Amino acid sequence: MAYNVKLDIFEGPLALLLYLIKKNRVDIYDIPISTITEQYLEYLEVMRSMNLDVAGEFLLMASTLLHIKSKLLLPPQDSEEEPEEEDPREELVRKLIEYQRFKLAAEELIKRRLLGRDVFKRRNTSFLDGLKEEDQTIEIEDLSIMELISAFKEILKRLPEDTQGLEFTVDRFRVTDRINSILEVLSEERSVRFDELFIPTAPRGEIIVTFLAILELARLKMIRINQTTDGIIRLYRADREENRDGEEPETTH
Amino acid sequence: MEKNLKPLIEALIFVSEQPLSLNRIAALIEDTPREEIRNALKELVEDYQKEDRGLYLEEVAGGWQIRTRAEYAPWIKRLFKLGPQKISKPALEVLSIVAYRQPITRAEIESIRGVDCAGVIKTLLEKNLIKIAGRKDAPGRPAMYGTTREFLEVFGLKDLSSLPTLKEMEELEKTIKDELDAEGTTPEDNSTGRDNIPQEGGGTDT
Amino acid sequence: MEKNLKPLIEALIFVSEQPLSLNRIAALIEDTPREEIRNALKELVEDYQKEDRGLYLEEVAGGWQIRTRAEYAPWIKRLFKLGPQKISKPALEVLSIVAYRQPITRAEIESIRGVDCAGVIKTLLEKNLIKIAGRKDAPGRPAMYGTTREFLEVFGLKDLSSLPTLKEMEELEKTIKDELDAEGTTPEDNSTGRDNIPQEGGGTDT
Repeated sequence: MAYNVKLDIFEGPLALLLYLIKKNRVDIYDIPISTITEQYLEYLEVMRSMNLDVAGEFLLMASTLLHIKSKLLLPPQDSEEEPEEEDPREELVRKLIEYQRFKLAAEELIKRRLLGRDVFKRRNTSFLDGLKEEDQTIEIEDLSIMELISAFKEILKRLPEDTQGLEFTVDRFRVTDRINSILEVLSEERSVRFDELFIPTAPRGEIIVTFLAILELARLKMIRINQTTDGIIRLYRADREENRDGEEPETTH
Repeated sequence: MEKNLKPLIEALIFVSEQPLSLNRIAALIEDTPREEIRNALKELVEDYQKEDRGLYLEEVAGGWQIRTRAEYAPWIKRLFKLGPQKISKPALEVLSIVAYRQPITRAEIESIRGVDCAGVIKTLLEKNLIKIAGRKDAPGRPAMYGTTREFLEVFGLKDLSSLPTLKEMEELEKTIKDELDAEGTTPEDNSTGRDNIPQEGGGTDT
Repeated sequence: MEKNLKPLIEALIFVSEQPLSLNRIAALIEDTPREEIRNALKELVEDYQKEDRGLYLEEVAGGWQIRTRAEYAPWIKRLFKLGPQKISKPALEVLSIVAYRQPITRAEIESIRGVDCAGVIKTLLEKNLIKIAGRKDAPGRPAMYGTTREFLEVFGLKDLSSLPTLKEMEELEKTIKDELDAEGTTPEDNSTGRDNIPQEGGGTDT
């Protein structure tokens, strides 16, 4: 049985593009379309190779990018007298800027003193209403799925070129199996490095299964994934509640 | 009576489950000019600002609330043995789109994010951070979403107009651009007309 | 750290649902001698004893708790009576239908409002503004709703007969009867009467 991973943690094609723009340190108002398109397609390929449920939006964006690219390649047509000829990238840039605004707004929001995370109100003992959600603290998941795929791409690159057959079906059983073995590792260790979970000599299929297992664990919120400033990605078991940042008066044991 | 205004207000805010608005306070304390209540509140805020307090008084979600200071969160979490409730990046993004653009339909949110948002919207509804704020007068009468009072409370916002303003956002953008521009390639000024994206959410507060 | 002991303790006692014992506090704040905690508590009690406070710190049931001072009880009672939660427009509508037409089934309410009321009824039940006042002698024995004593209290009504004018009530009663008759036994005489639902019903300004 083919195993299709549906990921609602995906941030969509615009997020991927912004990610690539940032990663390449290019100007959003002057996107080098060829480079970005190429990388974008590489990502899609990686996702598809894992049977990740690549949403139609991703494919649509791919064709938009290719379309813009071809338009840019065309020599400026006879309309030489029109310097204000619209840049084919303009519409895309506009969308990216708009989306980026909200991404920023979201980052600002989460920086506020949040009720239930940073500040607390009095808990009423007797009155109506009952329990409220805010009794829980709110955290943001730091790592973007893009970065995870990016890291995975690196791992794939390191593999020997032998099995380039990207068409590959993964069965649920093997993913579940791998999920269990990762959890087992995490029950002994507090955390584990992302790249250490992949054995370089393992068959490609095995490696993909491992990655799918990680994604699934993240989706089920059974693990936390963090990236340190030096780019190392680590997985933590979610239920062992260690507060994420070191500044806590933390539990002994 | 007048002499006791401040402690009375303190007691009321303390017991209230929800942020207590000036109106509400005024309704409870009869025959007291609003001005006096306002002054008492101001004094109270100052009292709570003293250095050795663990609490502070803040105006959130249209009312006044006593809260613990952020620096004591670690111990409080310990007291409650709180586990973090994660909010995903996509969820946070949708939340901020709703916050700035409300009322907004799912299709509109999706056109901004460029990706399906059904699951995320459901989560936010369950967390009571957004609500259905009406229905659009369009085929199918799609639901329009808005933020809730809980949203304001959780994010410590007085009202929707206290969301970071456009100007602040633009500055942020500039900072980021500057960072990127370390590379070179100066941006031509083709900043498209749509500058004011996160508008200060139209006063839908219900 | 030591300097922050008092505010930390204040924050902890404030958020705790139950009185917080010295042991508990000591367990939460590691590496702090009990003596210091005891001293901080003592200081805190003194702070709260200041004249212009509405709260005080007391040792009750084996722990420390912040409470409102007794002299403010009348206002606090009032605060709770007024019902801190806002009541939604639909809820208010259903409430006034129930008030005027009780006892009334959900189906009857829905036939008046022309819209599903299950959620709203649940809310009103939870808020204790309406109650199940009996069961209709009809298939399925549907619940019939009526208003509660709290309803009267919240809306400042002496009794149900203090609802907006008697004349209106009488008209309404007739309408109710007509409508109920129309629904139950008599087939088709007048399904009208959905025009004069009292609008001024219970002036909640929240």
